[in-house]
Amino acid sequence: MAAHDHGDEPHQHGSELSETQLRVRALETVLSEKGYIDPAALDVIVDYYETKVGPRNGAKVVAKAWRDPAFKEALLADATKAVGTLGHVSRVGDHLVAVENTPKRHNMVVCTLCSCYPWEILGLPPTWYKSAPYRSRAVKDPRGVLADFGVTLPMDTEIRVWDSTAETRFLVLPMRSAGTDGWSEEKLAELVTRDSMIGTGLPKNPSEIR
Amino acid sequence: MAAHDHGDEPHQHGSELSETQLRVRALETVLSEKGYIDPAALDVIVDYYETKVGPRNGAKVVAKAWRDPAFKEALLADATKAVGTLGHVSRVGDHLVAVENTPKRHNMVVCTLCSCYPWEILGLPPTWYKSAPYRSRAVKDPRGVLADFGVTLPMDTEIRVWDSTAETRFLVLPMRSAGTDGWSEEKLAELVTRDSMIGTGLPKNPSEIR
Amino acid sequence: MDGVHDMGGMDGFGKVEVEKNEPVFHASWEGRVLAMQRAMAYARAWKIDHSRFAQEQLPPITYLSASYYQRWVLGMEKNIIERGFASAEELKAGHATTPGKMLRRKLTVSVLQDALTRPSYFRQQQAPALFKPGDRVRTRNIHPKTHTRLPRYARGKLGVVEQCQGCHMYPDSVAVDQGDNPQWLYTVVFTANELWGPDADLTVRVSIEAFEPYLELASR
Amino acid sequence: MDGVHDMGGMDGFGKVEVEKNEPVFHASWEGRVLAMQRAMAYARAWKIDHSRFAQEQLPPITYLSASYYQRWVLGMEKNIIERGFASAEELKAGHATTPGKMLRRKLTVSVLQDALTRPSYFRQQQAPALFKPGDRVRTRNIHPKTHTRLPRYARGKLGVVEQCQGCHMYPDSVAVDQGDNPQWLYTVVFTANELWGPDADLTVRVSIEAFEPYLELASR
Repeated sequence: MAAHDHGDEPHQHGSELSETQLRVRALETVLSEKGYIDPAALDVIVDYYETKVGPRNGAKVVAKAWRDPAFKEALLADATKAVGTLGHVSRVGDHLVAVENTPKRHNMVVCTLCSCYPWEILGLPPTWYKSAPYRSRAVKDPRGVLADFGVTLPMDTEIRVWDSTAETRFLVLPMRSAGTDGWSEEKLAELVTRDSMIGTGLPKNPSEIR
Repeated sequence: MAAHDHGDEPHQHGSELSETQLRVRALETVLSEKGYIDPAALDVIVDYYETKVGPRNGAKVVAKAWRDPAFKEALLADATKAVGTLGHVSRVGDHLVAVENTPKRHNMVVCTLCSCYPWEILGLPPTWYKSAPYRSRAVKDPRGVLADFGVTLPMDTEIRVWDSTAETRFLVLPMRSAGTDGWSEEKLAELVTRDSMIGTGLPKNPSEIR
Repeated sequence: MDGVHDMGGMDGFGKVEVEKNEPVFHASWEGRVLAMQRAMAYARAWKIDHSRFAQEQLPPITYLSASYYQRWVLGMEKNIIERGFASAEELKAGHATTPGKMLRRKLTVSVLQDALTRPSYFRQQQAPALFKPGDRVRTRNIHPKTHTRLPRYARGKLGVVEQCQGCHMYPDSVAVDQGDNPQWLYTVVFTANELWGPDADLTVRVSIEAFEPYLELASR
Repeated sequence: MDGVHDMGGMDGFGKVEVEKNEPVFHASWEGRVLAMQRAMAYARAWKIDHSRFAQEQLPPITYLSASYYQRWVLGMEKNIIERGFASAEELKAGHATTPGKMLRRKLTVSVLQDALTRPSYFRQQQAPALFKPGDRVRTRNIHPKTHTRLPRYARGKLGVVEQCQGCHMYPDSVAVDQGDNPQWLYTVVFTANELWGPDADLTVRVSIEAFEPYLELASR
């Protein structure tokens, strides 16, 4: 886990984790015995996040926006409503906002205060998104952060960082990869990486998926 | 050590300290072998800080200022120079500044960025002075810090906090305790606590030393 | 509170390290913690800003050393104990010794679809919005001892309202049990110069989502 | 740099804990570290702001977890290695494998009285002082990636010059080996309201020691 990776403290992963495991087991037992939670429902929730929701949901939305100008317009106007029209993607709650990358402007999303992230459309956030290096640097040195991801943007591209300090959640609509004229939504979706929808990456090129 | 006392991490004092001991021994050996340092001189320095310099030096200065209006005036005008006239106290370098407590104003000294402290006049700082709780709170909640020391000041007393962000060093000149008319410097000095010269305490009352 | 959680702009944490082929959970307990949190939120045991505030109050070394889900565990324990859902002794022993409190609802398999959709944070407006897109605003220099969502790096700074995001429940009130206290929410944009000074990257702009009480109309 | 060392105003560190009858040193190695630091400073191996900057660059968890003298050890090792006084391998092995560099002077018993007096940080002025007591100034909103002595809590804030403390070596330059670059130093006073907002204690004022480049004349 990234928070442990600074390497400056003598953490003992083994014993710490098993202590945490025991605490979590105790929590679940007590909350169940109190009647607050249903372990069977927990199983389904875990399965949902492990297998049902993830960046593929967002990729489908992006691919559709790339092919369908009316959908793209609707998405940028009200992402919650637009995504709600796609039955095959999950229903999303209010406050989803899609922000469009253009040749002039690149968007990047962070949550400096905790780790807010558009779970419903991208699944659970990766560890780096929740880490102190990302949370601290994204708002101050976004080009440096992009360099950590191997991404270099033109020096005159405006970079817009969105700090998710409230319940609004941001989905970056990356620029469509070149050389994809006529591609199907399914094929386009394969180009759309998770990081490209956070703004720390770019979509793949056609050559990268062949 | 205070930095360890937050109690939230499984520090193993024993092994950590011995690791540090080994590192320090290695440092001293290497620096000696390189010819940079003289271990005999180190012995004297350690002895100096352990036995020769300490709050007693400052207490003598304060006691003299309490009895001698001309010295007090000189001290507040240029503390380095004034202290330099006292042969029995150590010579002090430039940049010592004395600040006077009055019924209207109480002074408190901190160094938020590291732990700057008037070594030459008060000796080495106590652990609490170097701790995160003191460094973080003194500039924001000085009355709360004073409460931690059991000190309550009138609500209309102005509190002036001096953040030692450069090489100026501050000595608080506390208010003379009541009931000490005619006392000798030696006896007055017994009333002057270290904390009263930092501003986190008040001098003792005569009853406290009898 | 001005805690170490408020780390936007802090230096010294090093490079962003990306884990290749990262699993959704690194240990099964992480999934259980997340699911319990969802279940307790559904049961309205506490709100999202109570969870955040509980984590913000962890000792700074703990906050920085713990993993994301370890912080969740510690925050959840705090809310469970402080809100009377179980005692510290029960959590320590790993068994309930008294019956649970009544909750308004319970997350069961049959209501899952509903429960997994994120709730809305829109609330009925109490007054018209004070600001409109294009307004120049200054964020207030506030330092509440309790939960706030105005980060330190963006306090006392001049920005421009880009968009109104509707009227939302107000985290600063919710976290201290003073109700939803609905407030207008705005996207406010700052230049990097305004935030980080003259040496900042001129091509960078940063926005925060700012509740109306965080803002005042700028004089110039 | 905006590191965790810059902790003025941070919440969450708890109460100030006072150790009764605290010894000068808690272990003999602490005294040795302090004495070595004095000796290396006397030898002009590095300056005080190099020591500070080295500690500021420790990983935040280390900075917060280590004791005061543990930080000194780590900072000293860093300066010794980076300035070529010994190699990491030598420090690890605990023995020198190559001769030392020439130093301008060496702290021996015979020069101790002189060495124990604190050196002066006054430097020859390069220009007249820009500000005088009573001037209203605003601290600049600077965020250098390197060492600075302008704390975050006092940036972009309106204060009053109380006193000029003379012309001093400038830590921001010294720490990055750009020479003493002498600058005027002022005691600048702020109200607690200016620093901490409308709810602050009206009876509190805070001063910092501010070098001239940290300040600009306030417009009002």
